[in-house]
Amino acid sequence: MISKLKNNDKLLMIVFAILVLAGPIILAPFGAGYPDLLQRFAIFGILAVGYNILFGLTGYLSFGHAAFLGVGSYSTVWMFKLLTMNIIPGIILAVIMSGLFALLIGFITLRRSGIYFSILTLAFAQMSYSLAYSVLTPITNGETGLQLSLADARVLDPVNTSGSIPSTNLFGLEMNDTWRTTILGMDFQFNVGFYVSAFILIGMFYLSIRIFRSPFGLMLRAIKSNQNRLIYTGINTRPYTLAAFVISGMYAGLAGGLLASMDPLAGAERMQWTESGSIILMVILGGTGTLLGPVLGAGVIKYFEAIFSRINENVLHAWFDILPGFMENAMVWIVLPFVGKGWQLTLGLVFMLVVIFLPGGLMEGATRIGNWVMKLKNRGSADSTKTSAKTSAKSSDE
Amino acid sequence: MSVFTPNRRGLLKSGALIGTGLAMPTIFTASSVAAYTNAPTGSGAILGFNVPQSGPYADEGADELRAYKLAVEHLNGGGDGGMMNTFSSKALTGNGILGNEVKYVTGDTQTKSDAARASAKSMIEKDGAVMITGGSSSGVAIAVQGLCQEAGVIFMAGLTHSNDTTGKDKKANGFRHFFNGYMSAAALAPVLKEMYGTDRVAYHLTADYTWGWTQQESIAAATEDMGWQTINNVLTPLATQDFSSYIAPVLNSGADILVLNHYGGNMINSLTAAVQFGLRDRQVNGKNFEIIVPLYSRLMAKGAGANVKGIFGSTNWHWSLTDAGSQAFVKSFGEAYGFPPSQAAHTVYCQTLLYADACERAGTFDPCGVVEALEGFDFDGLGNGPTHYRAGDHQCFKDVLVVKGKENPTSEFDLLEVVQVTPRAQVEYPVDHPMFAGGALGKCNSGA
Amino acid sequence: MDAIFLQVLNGLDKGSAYALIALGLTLIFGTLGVVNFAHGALFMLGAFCAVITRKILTLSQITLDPVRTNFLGKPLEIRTPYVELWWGDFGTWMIDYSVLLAILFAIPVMALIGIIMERGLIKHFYNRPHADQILVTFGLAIVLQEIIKAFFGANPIPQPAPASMSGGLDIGVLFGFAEYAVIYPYWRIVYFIFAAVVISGVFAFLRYTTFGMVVRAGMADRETVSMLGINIDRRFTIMFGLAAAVTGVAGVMYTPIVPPNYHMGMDFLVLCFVVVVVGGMGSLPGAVLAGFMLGILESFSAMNEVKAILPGIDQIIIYLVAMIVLLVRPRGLMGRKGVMEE
Amino acid sequence: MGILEVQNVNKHFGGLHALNNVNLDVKEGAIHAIIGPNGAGKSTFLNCLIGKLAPDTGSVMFQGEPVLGKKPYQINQMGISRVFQTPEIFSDLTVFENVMIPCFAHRDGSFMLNAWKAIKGETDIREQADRILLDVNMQDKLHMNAASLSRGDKRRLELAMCLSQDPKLMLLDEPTAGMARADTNATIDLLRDISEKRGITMVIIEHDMHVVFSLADTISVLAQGAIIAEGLPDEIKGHPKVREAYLGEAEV
Repeated sequence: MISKLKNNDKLLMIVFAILVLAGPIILAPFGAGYPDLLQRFAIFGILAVGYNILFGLTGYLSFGHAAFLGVGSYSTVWMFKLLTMNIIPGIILAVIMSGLFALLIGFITLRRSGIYFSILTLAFAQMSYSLAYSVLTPITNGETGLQLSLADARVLDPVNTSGSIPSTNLFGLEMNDTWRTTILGMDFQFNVGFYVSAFILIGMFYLSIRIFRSPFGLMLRAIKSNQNRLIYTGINTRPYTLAAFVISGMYAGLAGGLLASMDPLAGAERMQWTESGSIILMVILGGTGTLLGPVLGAGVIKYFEAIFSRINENVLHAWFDILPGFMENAMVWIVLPFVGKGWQLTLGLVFMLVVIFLPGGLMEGATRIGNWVMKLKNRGSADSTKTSAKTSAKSSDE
Repeated sequence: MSVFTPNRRGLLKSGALIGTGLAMPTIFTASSVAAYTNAPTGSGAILGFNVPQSGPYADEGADELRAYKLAVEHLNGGGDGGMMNTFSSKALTGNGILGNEVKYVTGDTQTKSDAARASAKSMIEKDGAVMITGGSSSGVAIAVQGLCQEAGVIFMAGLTHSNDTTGKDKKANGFRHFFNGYMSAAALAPVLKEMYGTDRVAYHLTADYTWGWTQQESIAAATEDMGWQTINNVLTPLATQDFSSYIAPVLNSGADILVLNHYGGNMINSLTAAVQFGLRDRQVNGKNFEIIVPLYSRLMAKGAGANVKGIFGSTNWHWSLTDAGSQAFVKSFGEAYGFPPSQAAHTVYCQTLLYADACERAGTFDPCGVVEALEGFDFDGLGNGPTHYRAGDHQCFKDVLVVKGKENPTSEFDLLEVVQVTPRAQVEYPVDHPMFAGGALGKCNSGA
Repeated sequence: MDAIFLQVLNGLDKGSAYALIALGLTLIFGTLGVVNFAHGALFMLGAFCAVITRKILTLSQITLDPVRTNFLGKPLEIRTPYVELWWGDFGTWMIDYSVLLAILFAIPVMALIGIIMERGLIKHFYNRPHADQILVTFGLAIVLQEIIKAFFGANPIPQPAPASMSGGLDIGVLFGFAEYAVIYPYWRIVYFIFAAVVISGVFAFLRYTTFGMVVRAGMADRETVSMLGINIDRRFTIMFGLAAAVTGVAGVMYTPIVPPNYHMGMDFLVLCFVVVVVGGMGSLPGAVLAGFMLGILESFSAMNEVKAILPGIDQIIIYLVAMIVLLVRPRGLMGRKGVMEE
Repeated sequence: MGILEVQNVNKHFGGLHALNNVNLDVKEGAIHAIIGPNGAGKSTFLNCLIGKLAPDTGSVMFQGEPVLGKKPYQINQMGISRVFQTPEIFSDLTVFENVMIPCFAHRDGSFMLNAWKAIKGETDIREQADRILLDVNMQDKLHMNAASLSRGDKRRLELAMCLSQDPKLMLLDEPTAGMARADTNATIDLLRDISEKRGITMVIIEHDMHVVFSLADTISVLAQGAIIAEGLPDEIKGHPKVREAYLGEAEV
């Protein structure tokens, strides 16, 4: 199955689209089926897919992508304040602004490679963060973050007399509209904002497949493999890396714009180096250079942040209800340090375990499970060797 | 619209099968045609406790969480009732809120606006929280307050000291019990005048973000009114660890007062550096050099250790107060956890009680009803003397404590001593005071 | 003039902290080529060695005060440290000097932690991509700091300098300034001297011992050295232990300047990477030079006169300098060619 | 007028005069070998030709166009490709992809933002790559990872990559270094074949005199940074200066 997906992009797209669109149903049993988290999954998925175009393909490790996320968010919120609550102009501006910003930063930082490039991007992002937090407060509203207010102009929108801030919308379709239903005791929420993000994610995923399979993508992979050879093969690598940098910066800007569209606030923390770090971790955790991995990694990290941090003693007691009293308490005592305020401990452990046992990230785990299932399946059939040989030959075509 | 309680074990099993063993839909909203967001349906009222559990303010968050748990226990009729017994309003009877058992969910703000909003959103969307409360910084409080306004739930702010929370960023659905920068300044000024005289030259170090600016503005205005001169105001980056390069220029600046408009780690580090540079042993203009920390908390005092001795500041509440309300709270908190509560714990406990009481008096959880019940509400017995929730900006007005670092602490919690309780009249200001101008409450939003 | 002189002192002081941390990191990152995101955590662990030492020294016998009561109306507990009970004034002296005693505690502990880290984890990552190294060491850093948080809480824990070193020295008089014009805290002077000693010690060790020579050769060309039949791996393990110990004592000595909390490692992490890279990958003198340079520039940028011209410059100075240095000198101040460039 | 004309090239490294007034005239279609003892400046010279190093003085003209001052990729786009001493290939990519890249570079120039096209649809490039791999007898290793090739195969792959660009001039740095005699002979045949069939001019740097004398049309001898002799193989064989330069070296 996995190897089939690897070779058949159409099938991969269809499976991916179905999984994403059915997100609210699939994730509900895991307690993650509510709009905010679903939106985050989709949006950070976009971010990670975009980052993977730079890091996964060219191997350039940028520590500054959070800056583009922030630029996108600020641009979008400003559009909401000045122009209209329709998300389209905001998102367009977010992509353009982050693209321009990426062009500027990329133009300077891509003069260096390796760790020097990483530190340069880090320096840019940290400067953006520090300034956004303090000196640039008139534009960014500093510590509090840029928020909407009743007094905003919104020149394209009708005059607002409701006394509350209008919600973000897509031609009247409000982002926070949610259709809820309860089936078999499970609460399912189908949210407009999520589906907007999801369709964009699917589109962006498709774009990333196109890039991966294009001559351009091949050149980017060649840069990662042996930049020297590429130069002596008559390729000017700088525009390639710059293009990849700008594209992935625009992805980040898009994600930032979407974040602001779902929740109209842009905070400076979005630009901090730790945010850039977590984007990197998403991609590595999922599997660098794989198509699905980054989306998976983004999901896992956001899931930990949203769900593990919110498990408290009461929830644990409810879980271990089934056990006799003293064992229940013992289990709660054992598990408690790893959830709630200890959620980061668990996340750290997951990072370590994944990288130690699954060097290729979660995608490698999936592949291994896939191969293992294949083996089990093939054990009975006579032509098993043939099939597996075929698949392995095929998968090297990747 | 039936409320369906799922078979938790069954869910757990299926969850484990899929590989994570996580299943947590414990709270269910039944009705989508309710009159307001997350209306409780008789199975319990969900409160969302959104506090910092990671990051520099995690200890403060932990203390807030303790107080919240205590408040929930008391509201549901457990424990000794704490301040419910001394509270002037008697609407609360210990059977939850409006007959609904009080339940709660917790989240981690990480002291980041983004994370705090995400956490609050999940409480509203997933857990069906009807009220959000907590936080340990103004940026977070303002961000979450904005969210609650849009989502149509009540926000009861935790520790937030910026003028903006009930100033230019005030919101109809948001309420603050904690005091603010202006009140700190108004309370401190008379004491400083008495202690240090009217002929002083002050040097300000200010954390370079909105809270720092508003506090500096307030303190400078109040001290200049009584004749002090503000010689300099230096903005320091939030990320500063070693403040030596900001402290050193103070030495020969001609100033004889240093005001540290810092909070948390910033304050601990700047005060440590200031004392290390011998500022307190200096004589300038023929007077002893003095340091002032306008906003104090016990955790900060603990972090700065012996350096806080004799240094003046203000605080919202302190456990050594002897009124009946404070004593009742300290007793029940102390017996439950073994140490006295911090001011953060106190303010969030009060906020929870005030919210519950407002619901009872309004007869509904509807935010608009609650807003109406809280606006202009006068009460007593929650530790700060007679208190007024002003309708115009949702700020509480009450006495403010001026404290000083204790010279001979008897335990690790006994770090501050109350110098003066500044009466409420002295710290009041008009709703349209220029430091609070620029925002509008808007209308209450009940979400439906 | 005295203001500038003071900022130079501040810069040297900050610089010695940066240089010490960067020295440790450059041994691991600049030479072994491991992107060690747990380096900040090592600094933090070092600082907590001081906390632990103090905790141990102040383990107390609890007696109840017959008269006074605590906040709940129960008899007040009075704590008397055992060391004071046993040894009297010597015990008090030990508590007073706990930061210095903590160095004795921190060196073996941190070296051991470093060696365990290298043997148990890092060793398997020498030939893995940098991305993997980042993920595993970042995970380790989180785990370490969460463990510290679980035991010591999130609040900073004050560690006073010994009483005899808590005052200030009128250092200005020595340089011809007026009396009381330039008073500098004793402890910061101690920190600077300490840093100078440790840095020279590490340099001397690498320069004049056979061990150091082999390691330096190994840094330059690992394959050749291992072909000579020298067990370079074992030496790298020891290097890791050395780096951890250096970073650890830097942390111990830093505690009176900035009270340690569990998060301090992350706060220093980015900074020390910047210092190492600005100094140039693989160059020990470069790291030290960059540490002092950034420390001094950071101090100057905090001056009111400078801030008046360029508001907010102190927020970004480190990164601005890093950028300029890297754009002008592709491999940092003293970097070697070919180290970590792909 | 040769295809490549080098005039008065000088290069200093600190005090070392690595190249001293080097002149070279390579005729179109010829195989021109540069020999010389270790440290004679052969690699430095080659690096100057491909833009890796900038000479202090002098000029290098390729088909009448100046080469110096151009970036390596521009020099390559002029029609000069280089085979390195240790094979430089894209080891993370498959053999087929390795060959496709120079094909693209040849067709699309130094940069093209063709992110929307699919490689699968590039039939002409794929056919060209197939053909070239057939030429170097590697068609059975199409989908292997380049890293897993044997050393000889890596060399052949690099050669194939250069050939796929249809270069006018190839610079080869010890193309047979470290090869067994049989492989060396195969390589000699291959190179001669390429030269004859495609008419590609070659500049070869080589230690192995067997290779040099089997292949070269013209030989230049470099010693201590200067050309000390130039001529047909037979002339070089007996040249006294060459003997002097190689004194003590077993090969001659």
